[in-house]
Amino acid sequence: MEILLGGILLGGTYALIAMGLQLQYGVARIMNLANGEVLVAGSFGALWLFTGAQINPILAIVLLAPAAYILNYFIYLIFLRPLVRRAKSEGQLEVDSILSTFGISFIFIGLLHAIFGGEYFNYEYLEIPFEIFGQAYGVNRIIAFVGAAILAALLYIWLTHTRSGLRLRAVSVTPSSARLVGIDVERTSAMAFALGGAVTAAGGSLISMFDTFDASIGVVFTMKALIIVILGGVKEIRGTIVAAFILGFAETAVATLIDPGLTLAAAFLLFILVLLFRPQGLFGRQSS
Amino acid sequence: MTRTEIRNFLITIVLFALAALIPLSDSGFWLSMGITIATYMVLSTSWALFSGPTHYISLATGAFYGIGMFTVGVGIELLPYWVLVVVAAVIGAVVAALVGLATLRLSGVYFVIFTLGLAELIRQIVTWVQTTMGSSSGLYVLTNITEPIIFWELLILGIIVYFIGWWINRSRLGFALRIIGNDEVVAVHSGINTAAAKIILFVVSGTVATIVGALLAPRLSYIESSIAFSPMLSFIVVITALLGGAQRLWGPIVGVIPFMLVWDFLTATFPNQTTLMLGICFLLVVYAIPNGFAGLIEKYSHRLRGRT
Amino acid sequence: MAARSALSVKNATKNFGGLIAVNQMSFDIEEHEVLGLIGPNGSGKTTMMNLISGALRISSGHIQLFGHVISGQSASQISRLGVARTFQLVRMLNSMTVLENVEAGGVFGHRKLWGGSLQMQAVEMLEKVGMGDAVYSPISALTYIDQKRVELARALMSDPRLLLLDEWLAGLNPSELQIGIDLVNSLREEGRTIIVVEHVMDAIRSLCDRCVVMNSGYKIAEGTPAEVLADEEVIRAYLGDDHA
Amino acid sequence: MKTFLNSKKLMLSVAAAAFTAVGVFGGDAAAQQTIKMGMSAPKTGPLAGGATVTHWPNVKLWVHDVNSRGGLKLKNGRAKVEVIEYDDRTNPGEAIKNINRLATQDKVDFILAPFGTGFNLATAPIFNKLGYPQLAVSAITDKIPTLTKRYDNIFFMLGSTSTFTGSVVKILKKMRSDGKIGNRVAMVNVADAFGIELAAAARPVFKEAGFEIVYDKSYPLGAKDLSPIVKGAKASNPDAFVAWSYPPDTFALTAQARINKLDVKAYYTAVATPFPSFKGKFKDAAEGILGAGGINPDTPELKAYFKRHKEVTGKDADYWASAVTYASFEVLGQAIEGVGSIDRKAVTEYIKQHEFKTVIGPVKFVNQNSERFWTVGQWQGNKFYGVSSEGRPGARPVIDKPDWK
Repeated sequence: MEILLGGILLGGTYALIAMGLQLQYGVARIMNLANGEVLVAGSFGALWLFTGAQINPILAIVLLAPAAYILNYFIYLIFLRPLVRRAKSEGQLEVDSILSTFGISFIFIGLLHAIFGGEYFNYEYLEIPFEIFGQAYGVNRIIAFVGAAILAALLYIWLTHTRSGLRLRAVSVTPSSARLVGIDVERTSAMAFALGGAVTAAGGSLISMFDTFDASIGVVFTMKALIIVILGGVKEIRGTIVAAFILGFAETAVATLIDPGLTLAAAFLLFILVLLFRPQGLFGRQSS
Repeated sequence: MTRTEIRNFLITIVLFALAALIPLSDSGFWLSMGITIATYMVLSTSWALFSGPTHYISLATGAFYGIGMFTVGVGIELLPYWVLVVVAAVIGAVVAALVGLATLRLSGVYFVIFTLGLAELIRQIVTWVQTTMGSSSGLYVLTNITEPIIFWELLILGIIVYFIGWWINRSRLGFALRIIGNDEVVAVHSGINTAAAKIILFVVSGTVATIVGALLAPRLSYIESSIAFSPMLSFIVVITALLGGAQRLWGPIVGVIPFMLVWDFLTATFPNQTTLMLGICFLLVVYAIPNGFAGLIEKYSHRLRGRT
Repeated sequence: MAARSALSVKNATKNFGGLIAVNQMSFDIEEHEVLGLIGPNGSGKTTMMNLISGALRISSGHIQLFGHVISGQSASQISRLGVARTFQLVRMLNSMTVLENVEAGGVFGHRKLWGGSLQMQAVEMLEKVGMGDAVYSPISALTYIDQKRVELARALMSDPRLLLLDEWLAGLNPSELQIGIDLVNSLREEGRTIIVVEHVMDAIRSLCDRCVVMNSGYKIAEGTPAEVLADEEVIRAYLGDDHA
Repeated sequence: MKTFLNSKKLMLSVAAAAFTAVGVFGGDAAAQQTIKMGMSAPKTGPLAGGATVTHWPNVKLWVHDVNSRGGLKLKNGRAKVEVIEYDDRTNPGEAIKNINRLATQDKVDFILAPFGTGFNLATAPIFNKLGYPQLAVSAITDKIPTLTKRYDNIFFMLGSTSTFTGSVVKILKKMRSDGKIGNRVAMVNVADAFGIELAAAARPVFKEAGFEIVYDKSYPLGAKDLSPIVKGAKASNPDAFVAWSYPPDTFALTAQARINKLDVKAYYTAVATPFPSFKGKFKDAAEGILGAGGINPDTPELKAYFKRHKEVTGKDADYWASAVTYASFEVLGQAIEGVGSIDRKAVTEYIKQHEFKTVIGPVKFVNQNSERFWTVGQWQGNKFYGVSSEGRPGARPVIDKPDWK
């Protein structure tokens, strides 16, 4: 029970980290190495709003997500669209986007460092225990989980029940056929990328309630997000969410039952095994 | 050997000989700059041996480098340093072979992410073992190996890597890899054991990275897993190699030298905004020089030749 | 038995998940024979070729090459035993010269040439397919038929005991088609054992000793070109039920 | 060949540009004497968070303090101090290069020590070869005797791994003999060099002192969820909780300990516990938490130091390495004044021979090691007081940690 609940809460955190990248990578085909920095920027934004204007991190999303959307939209237009256009193959785009987003991540770190400085940041919000089945969990973690659930549900409903969501899924599955049925792949990709950024920043805001962060820590999130997205099979947000929870369970179980020192090792082992035996991800469909 | 090959061979010898003189000048700065450049030159070149022809982007360099460092760190009290370098190389080769065997099925981005995950897995396991087995103190590598020696070691390793690369390019193996890189389906139908070819190259590349880690361990004196297994190292190797051009043996080096010099210039000029400036330069390069410096140089040399 | 059996396919079956692309196929080719593998689009011809060359792994049944079981072996192993092929959609090694493209076929497969003899042989093959003056051209400079010729030269480099031509004549204009047919004919006259997958009926009539007709993964007819093309079931398969 | 020559030329121009670009900090009048100092520490990367609290602000403060009283007194008049700063990006190779650059390109007169054990050790051969004194502050190692034998110019100020762990055990022993706690200790550590080394050193000492280590686990650097480890520690029903932790996890562990009501009378987390942001986050809940370091913040010198630190840098100093870092600069400054010139060899000798008056009290090196340092501190009220020290007076008695609220 303890593992189950702990796993669920951690899985929620992981879902917050990874959902945005799924949209960017799964739909817009950009392996965004600056994803973690966007998340950290979201955390800084929440910190700034919380300490400066007493806006709580949940409400802060209302401001941060649209800002991140606009910012990421422009990042896509200015930096990534030229790469998409000049890429002759998917492999070429992959290499170019790795290089480019790596550079962008440095710019993010540099800017955050220039604005906020290099020290560790955290603040206290709702760090009060809440007992479930005799075990205490931080309310802020529970809120983050609920936030993840709401975000995931909204995304899912939007993807499955709206026209623009449908377009996104079409581009995700096969960009070439999506083009044939009159979908503007470029615009849809830009939207997916921007939306991914917004989701990531929202995640950063929620995570900042209980995490200690500094300007350089983004790469930790990027790695985690990449792993989860790949585990989940890249193309489907559902896969990403399930993968986030599987990882959460796996880590909590290993930490509780075996040794906390092996949690990350277990996560990577799981990841590597999945890659070896189901390279299309746990939930991806086998391509012929 | 053709005439161009002889010419290139001579140029290489002269360049290495000139580089070998750096420690004799009294400038410690250029020596440490030289070590940085030599380190990445060897790492990027050996990376490109595998990744250039196969187009597999490996982010496992840091894993091998870390294995090399830790081998030396753990064993320095027990065995002579030179033996440890050999032991490290053997461990690196074995790990590379195992990884190669396991990853044959993966292609494209899965391989990229796999290697990234692998580096982290190895690091986690190594640190966990270190914690649980409880070495009584940290990993100290206190030797009398000074910077000039490390630099020369790296240069020698560099020459070996170049020689291996040159030899592979001329051999059936190199030809096989070029075919694999172009079209793996054609490769298998031409009778190429693509798995074996890839594993051999991955082993070469991984072993070299392990040796580099082992050679550099005395320079750090104190081995920390977060530094030995830095994922940043893997990324920078990829980036310098791509920046130079991974298709040519000499490509990575023309990427490494300007990259490190510019980076260093930024470090010195904008000590508070190094990272920001680096990011900006990085983007400039990606957008302005899409085919790497090697592509750029070849384009201009073709033009020059075209004119005369 | 007059001639040795070069290839023997027994109950070969291939399914992709629930879809059975090749179903219980059995046929034989004798040495020096040219066999046509024909059938409507989607009937499983290319899948059959892929099973022989090892590009796909057989689900059940087995395939023998000169008495050796090759089903279950990898494409590279099969290639070393002397099976060479061309592809439905031409596959060039784009970053290499024409010469290197051809050489690729002669180094690792049935024949293992290197150095001067490799180059000599590759030039010879290029001349044979009529590409003797394009030895050092880049691939990008070639027309479609020239690429097909280069691909054929590559396949011939290994001196294959069995050559698989997958729609090698498809997409050629009438004059190119004639060149192509003549070329395959010259191979036939050399006494090569060849399986051709083709839609061009003229080519089948003039090239093939015998035909195997496939529909929906099954073999529906086998015989001389004239026989199978007169077969009712074959006509139905090609033209639909109304025409039977 | 041609490219090589070009790049060589480029190198030179790069160096020249770097030289002119950085040499413009302090002096207004060209005629005025200046002493050039160099500093390389992380501004970015994993260690930047720590260095930004204890390292960088103190350089700024010290330069400000020295220059506002007219500079350092040399034989031939006063000399203002200017500092050239480089970011090592938490990369030892970069740190070595920076030190080399400072010495051979910028030709600085003195180099302030880098941040972190690994970085001080990696650069020690360079400091030694170039003959610069190295006053290592944020470097804690058991190899001090070996290192000082190898390098006659390195000085240590924060103590060794074994005194570091030993004094924690001493505190717990005291609490046990006072009947405050029992024998059961839960110990966790971050699985990185520092944490591993401390845990390895602590294990035998705890056992020797008759403590029972009822929970002994590590967690990976960068683990996102530390609640299982706190729950595990709690389930082992300990009397004392000791974590050899790094900054982000010091916070995360404490947050989890509070949520899970890990109520022990002795609760210890290592690095970052004395950070002002620790108190900022946990407020009253920080009361009674033990941590690495500590000082006696109520001495007039330190009171003034804290005030100046806030005024000049805009930030609060921490209660451990900040003041020691500042003191290391004071030692260097006083040694330069004592010698009256920038003769590095003489300055190094001077540091070895003399006692210095600093904000943390008198500092004297015995075999290049300052044997007076604080080892354990505790949040009591709004300040983090040293409760255990080697040779420093003013240690406060340890209080029991109240239960989490």
